[in-house]
Amino acid sequence: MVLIRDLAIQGAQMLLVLALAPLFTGFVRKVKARLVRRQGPPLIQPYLDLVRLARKEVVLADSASWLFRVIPYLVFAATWVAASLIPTFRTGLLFSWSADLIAIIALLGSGRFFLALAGLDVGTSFGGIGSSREVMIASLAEPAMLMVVFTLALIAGSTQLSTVAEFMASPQVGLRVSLGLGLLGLIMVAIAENGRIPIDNPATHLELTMVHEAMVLEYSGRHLALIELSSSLKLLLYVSLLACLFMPWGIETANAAVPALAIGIGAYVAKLAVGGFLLALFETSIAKMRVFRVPEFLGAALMLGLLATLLRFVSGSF
Amino acid sequence: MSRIDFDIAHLLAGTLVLISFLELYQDRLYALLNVYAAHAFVLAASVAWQAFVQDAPHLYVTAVIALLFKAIAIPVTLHRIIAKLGIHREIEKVVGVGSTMLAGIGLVALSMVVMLRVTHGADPLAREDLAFALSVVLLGLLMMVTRRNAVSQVVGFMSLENGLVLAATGAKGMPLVVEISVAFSILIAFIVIGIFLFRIRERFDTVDVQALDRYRGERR
Amino acid sequence: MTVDALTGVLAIPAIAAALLAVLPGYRLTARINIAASGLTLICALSLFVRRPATGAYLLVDDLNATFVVLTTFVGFTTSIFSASYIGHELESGRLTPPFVRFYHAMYQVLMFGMNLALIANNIGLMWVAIEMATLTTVLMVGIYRTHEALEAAWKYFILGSVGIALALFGTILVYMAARPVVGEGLDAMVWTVLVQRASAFDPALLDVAFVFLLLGYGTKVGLAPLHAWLPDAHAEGPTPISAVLSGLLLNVALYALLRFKMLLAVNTGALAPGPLMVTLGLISLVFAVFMLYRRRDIKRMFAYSSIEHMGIITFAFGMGGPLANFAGLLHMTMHSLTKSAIFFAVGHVAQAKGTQRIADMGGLTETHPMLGWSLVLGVVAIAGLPPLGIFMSEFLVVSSTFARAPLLALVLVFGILVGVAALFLRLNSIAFGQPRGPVGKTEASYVPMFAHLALVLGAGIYLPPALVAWFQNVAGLLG
Amino acid sequence: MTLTLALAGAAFQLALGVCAVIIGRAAAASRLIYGASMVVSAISLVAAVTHLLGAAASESLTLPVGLPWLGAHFRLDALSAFFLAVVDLGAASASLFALGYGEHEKTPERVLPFYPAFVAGMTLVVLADDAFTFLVSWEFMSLTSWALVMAHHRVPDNVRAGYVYLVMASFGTLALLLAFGLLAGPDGFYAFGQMRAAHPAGMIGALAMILALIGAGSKAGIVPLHAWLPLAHPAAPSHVSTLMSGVMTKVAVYGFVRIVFDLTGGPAWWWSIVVLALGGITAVMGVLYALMQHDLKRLLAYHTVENIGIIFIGLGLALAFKSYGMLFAAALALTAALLHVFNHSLFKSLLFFGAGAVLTSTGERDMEHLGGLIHRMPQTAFVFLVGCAAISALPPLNGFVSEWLTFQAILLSPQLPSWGLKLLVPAVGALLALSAALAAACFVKAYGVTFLGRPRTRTAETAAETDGFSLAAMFILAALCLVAGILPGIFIDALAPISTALLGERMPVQIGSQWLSIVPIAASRSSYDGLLVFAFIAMSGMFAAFAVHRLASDKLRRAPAWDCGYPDASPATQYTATSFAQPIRRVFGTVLFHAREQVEMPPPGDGRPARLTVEMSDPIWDWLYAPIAAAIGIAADRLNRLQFLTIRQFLTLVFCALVILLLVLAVWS
Repeated sequence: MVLIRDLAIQGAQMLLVLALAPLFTGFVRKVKARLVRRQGPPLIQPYLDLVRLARKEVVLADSASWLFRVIPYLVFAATWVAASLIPTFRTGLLFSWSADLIAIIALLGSGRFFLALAGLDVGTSFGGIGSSREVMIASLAEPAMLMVVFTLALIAGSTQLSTVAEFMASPQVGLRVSLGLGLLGLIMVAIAENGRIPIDNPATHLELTMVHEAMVLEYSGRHLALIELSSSLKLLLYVSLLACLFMPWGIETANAAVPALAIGIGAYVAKLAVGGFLLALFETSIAKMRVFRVPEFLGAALMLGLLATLLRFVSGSF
Repeated sequence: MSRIDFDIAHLLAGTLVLISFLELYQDRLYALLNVYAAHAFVLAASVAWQAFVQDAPHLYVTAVIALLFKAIAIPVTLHRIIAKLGIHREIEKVVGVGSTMLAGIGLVALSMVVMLRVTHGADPLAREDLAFALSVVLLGLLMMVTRRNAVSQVVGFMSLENGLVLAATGAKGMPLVVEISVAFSILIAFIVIGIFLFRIRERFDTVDVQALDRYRGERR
Repeated sequence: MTVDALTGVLAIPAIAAALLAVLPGYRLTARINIAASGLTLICALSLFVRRPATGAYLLVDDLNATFVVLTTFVGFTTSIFSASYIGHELESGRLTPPFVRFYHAMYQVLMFGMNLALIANNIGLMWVAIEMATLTTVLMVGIYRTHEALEAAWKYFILGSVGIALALFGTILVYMAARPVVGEGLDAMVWTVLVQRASAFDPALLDVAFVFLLLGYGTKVGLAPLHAWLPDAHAEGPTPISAVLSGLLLNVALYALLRFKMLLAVNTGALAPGPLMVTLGLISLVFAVFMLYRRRDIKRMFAYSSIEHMGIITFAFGMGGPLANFAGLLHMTMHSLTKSAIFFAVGHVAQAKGTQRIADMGGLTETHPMLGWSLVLGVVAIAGLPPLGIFMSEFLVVSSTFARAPLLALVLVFGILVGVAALFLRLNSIAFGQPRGPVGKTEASYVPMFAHLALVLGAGIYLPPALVAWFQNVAGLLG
Repeated sequence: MTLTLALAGAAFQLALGVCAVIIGRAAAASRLIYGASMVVSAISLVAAVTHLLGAAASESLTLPVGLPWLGAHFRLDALSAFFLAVVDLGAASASLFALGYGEHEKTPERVLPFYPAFVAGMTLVVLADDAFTFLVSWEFMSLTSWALVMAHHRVPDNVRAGYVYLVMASFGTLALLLAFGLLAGPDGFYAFGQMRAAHPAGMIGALAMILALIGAGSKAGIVPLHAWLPLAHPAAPSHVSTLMSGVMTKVAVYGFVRIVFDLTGGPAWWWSIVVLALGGITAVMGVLYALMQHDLKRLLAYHTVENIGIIFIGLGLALAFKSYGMLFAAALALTAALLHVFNHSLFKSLLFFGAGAVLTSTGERDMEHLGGLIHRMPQTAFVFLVGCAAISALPPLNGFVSEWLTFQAILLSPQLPSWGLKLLVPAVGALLALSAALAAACFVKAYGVTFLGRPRTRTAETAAETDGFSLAAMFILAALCLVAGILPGIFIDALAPISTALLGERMPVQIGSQWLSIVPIAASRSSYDGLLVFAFIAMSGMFAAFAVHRLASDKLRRAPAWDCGYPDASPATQYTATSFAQPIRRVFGTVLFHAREQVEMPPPGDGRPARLTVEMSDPIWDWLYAPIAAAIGIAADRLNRLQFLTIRQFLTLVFCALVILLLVLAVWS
């Protein structure tokens, strides 16, 4: 009985993130447009895009291999699994103990790994640019992320996301320096990982500046749809991660009744709205930086994470 | 042994050291050879004296060898060779006579210090004799390393060997002394008239060691 | 019966020498040479089963029995090798029949000298024997009559004679020291007596004596800075002689040194000979390994490696103690076998390639696989890599030293490492890489070489207990 | 029983080597030798695994060979059994691979005799139980592998590689020799049992630890002693490179663990500082070096350096915990390190096999001349991809598990009291994370440039799939990578006896835990379930595929690549390995390798192509090895003058020696 309920909730979580992801992307676009006094596309525009892409036929480059066709599914699967492990409205998900924070990072990493391979598969110069830049960014972003995770793990005494979230929700976590540093670092990483301004501009196809888009340049049709979906899943994932770690209010614990869950979902959606708005605001108020400034940006994130961890190591009071 | 015997032996040994110094002092080959002859002669005398005081007749053989072979035969042959090979008469030195002398004195002092540490259990004659013999050996070696041309080096070696014989005969009742002196005479014969000088003469025009060194290994 | 073994060891070479001096014909003389060496070896082996009583002149104990057997064995194998080697020299016209006759005679004289030196129970006799051996080798080094050969022989001769003189002076001093205790006459030069009574000798005299003996016999051992004759003599003489020099003569000289060390070890008042030997050993080692780098002549290179190993052995005996002494003896044996095997290989290589210049050889493992790989194996052995015998001795030396005197051990290890680097630097260019030089087949006698290498390999894996017991016993004697 | 079997196996391998000397040139020789060697290794592997899983008591045996009055001691305890299994697994798979690969060998008589001997050497090292036997086997292992590196001796680079290798190997052996000399003491207690009993701690132990680190580290490839490794490993035939990279470095790790955890007494806290710092540096330097390479095999060799660094980080943590008596954490760290030993031996062998297959079918090691092989050699491409994912620590494969455990160990370390460690461990953690991320980047490059894209040369275009034996070996290893990734609990439990023996503490039993997940400390704290993640990914992937093919159109059209509408130029316009690494080179290489890029731009109207040349320098070589070589050269030149003195000058030397000694006598009293 309990198992079935847990399974149901886990499934609900998976479907929820899957359903919300395009909406959130659309929401961010809308807000951005509004902020620059444009009408902007409708909120459901991403869904429409996905459907349209799915209907189109796939145009596959001659030099593409079987790997190129498998990768979209792999990437999507990895990202989705990762996203569905993040407590959004309720902790203690059934499968949460099958992978902790480190594993989630690794899952995202494998998604990126295969995407970068896809960039190289067709054998075009743009794909190469995208992949090489992507891995360069990742090689700094991942350690930074891990350092932040270390900080949180040391504070909460666990790398288990549910435990951490519950700990964060609990009163015994006060305002801590290391937490602040961690938050900052995590935000920077999130921006980099999702290819948002100032690291990368998801809206542009200006060759010299693009990273993520260059990698997936050769994709089309349903493959492209899957990739689009997984990138918006990723964005959602990061925002909900930030939410459940640093805005844990209203998140429900494992033994919560069904009505309580409604509250949880409500709180979650509200958090997403706030996060999306802040993101849009940030993006509109800043200019994109040159690619070779990115290492400095991420280096800063890494240093923040390391500093936070060090502080934790030196004494528990930080 | 009685006092007088001791003094004479002592005197002869001392003379040997003195003559070694004289050798160091020479700068002409012929003169050097003459001095060496004297060296050998004194050695013969000293050996004979030892034979007398130790009444060890076999030592007389050594004495005779020293007299005939070293004091007469060798110098004569060397004269011949010099004349034949037309070696010029100067002795090329590495360091000047003065400093050589100083070094020699230092060596004598050293040998004294080393030898006089010997406890008085060993009889004084042996000790003094050894001290002198050691200095003669060292002086001979010094001569070998400070002289450039072969004849003088040979002479240095021979006086070194004289020192050995002096020591051997001084060692009372030492067996095989005669054999050893004979062996050494053969050795010297090897050096002087032996195959090498011979070959060398037919290959190079001088026994100057540096001429040999022109054909040192690895210089190909 | 007892006398026969010793007299055999001495008489057979003497008679053979006389015989070979008169007999003509290369084949016959070569065969006689081998036969004589073989007989000598058999006599020597009989020393294991029955030990003759020690007389006033001759003596056999664990120490020199081992050495005698080693000497006669290497002498035997070398005679086999030299048969084919000299044959080739005759064909190539580098040697003429009279010289070959002279060579064979001298070879036996050399054997006689070394055996005498080893079993002499009398320091004077030992001195005479060693000098005889030295002089014979001088003659053989000069046998090619080339400028280089003559110059090498001359250098060897002069330095050797000085060494002889110094050693004699030391011997006289020992007599002087012994006389007051033992009394005049022969007894004062007899080993067995000396060792028993040495405690009462005058220490000061013994000190001086040891200094002279160390330099005198050290010259023969080839310790730096007294080594100068060694490389050229090895490089310019016939290869069998190089093998015998490295494999045996150095050992014999060192053996003499050890005897006197035992004397000093008994006497408490005398200075400890250890430090002197350790110092000389380390100097030789470090000096030799650096000299290895710039060598262009393959035989000269291995001559320097002999200096290196003599340094290690002297170091081991200088350190003293059961482990180090055992290691020293083992290293001595292994080095003789290995180094002579290497010289066998090198001799054939030089004949096959028609040169001794390292620069003119290359890819030997391809052009002459047997020779090439045996040379590689030999160098591996001489570099002290397992599973060959020298590794065991080096293992014992280093590990036992490091616990007692870490700094010395560090110097030792440094030397060994630099040596290995140098040896393999050259080996790579000789045995590997693009083949250079002539590729023709050579008729070579592999038997001696393989025999030696097999022995070294076997010893590295398994030492027969009897031998171990002997070495341990001797190591105890050496103190 | 197991011990006897293993020893018999080693003896048999040696015998095989001897046979190979005789029949080396025969046609069927390589099939025969490799087949027999494989069978023997497989049998011994089974024995070792059963011994390990059965947690059987340690067996020991003394043969009357080796050092007299001591004999050759052999012992098989949990640690040896584990490493024996690693060795045998590597050897068996390598032999299987070589059954096919060996056919391409030009000079089999230079490979066949040494290959089984090499295997035997490694086996004996892990079984040896006294210093002498250990060192003999150790150096024998180096020697045989040296001979194998010299197999293709006509290539000058190989000869140089072999030279550097042999010198470094002797250096390492001498360091170990000193370490053992220290542990054995002046009376020469060379048996490990005696050393264990003596349990030297304090200064002796510390010195021994340092020497062991130098000795084993130089064999394992710890920076800065790694210089020989990237030269020698690629130079050997590929199946030997596999053994050297995948197995021999592990034997070196065994040596370190044996000496430091077993023979010496309780560690001092600062030992771990040394090990941790070196490990971290090694991990990052190794992967950075690898990123700069475009020779496939050399790249893999540098990754061995990186993984050795990761292993040593684990060992360092274990030391730190042990020194403060936190035995449970120590067990965790040690298990992590050992598990990584096993995993690395799996995927590194797999990758080297792949490189070997590419080498045989294209004759190329240089990635810049490859590309598009996924079309030509699909199966090799697939298994190589698995290997890349595994070594890049991507879940659900095995590489991730051991790194995850290491992270868990790092997260336990704030409880360490010492300040030095408090500051160092996070930094090391950051280095570990960095190296993991960079490794992923590096293997995107390796795989993308070699197997993806369009072929850059004719040879790459006309490559053919490799033979069945090689494929079999690779598929087996790939399967093992997956199994070890999704069922890590079994392997962790198998390692428990080791930590029990060395630390007296073990990780909790994993087999029983829910859904086969692994729980290092407590479920609330951290847990990972490879099986579930795998199933989860598979399910959602299949779901996606199902949905797409149900709902979306499955029309597909082949067309020229779009590439932003640029006309498709020659394959030369693809990204190469060098250009792919350029961003990372700019970030890390400029300082570390003095990487300089020079663009040579012809003036307008000049038809010549513009060139971009990159030059880099290896700091460690320039600052450590070159000076030493120069110093030795100078010394040699100086001393060499002594060869050319005149006789008189030599006499002067003798004379001076005499006078000096006499002076010594004079001043003695």
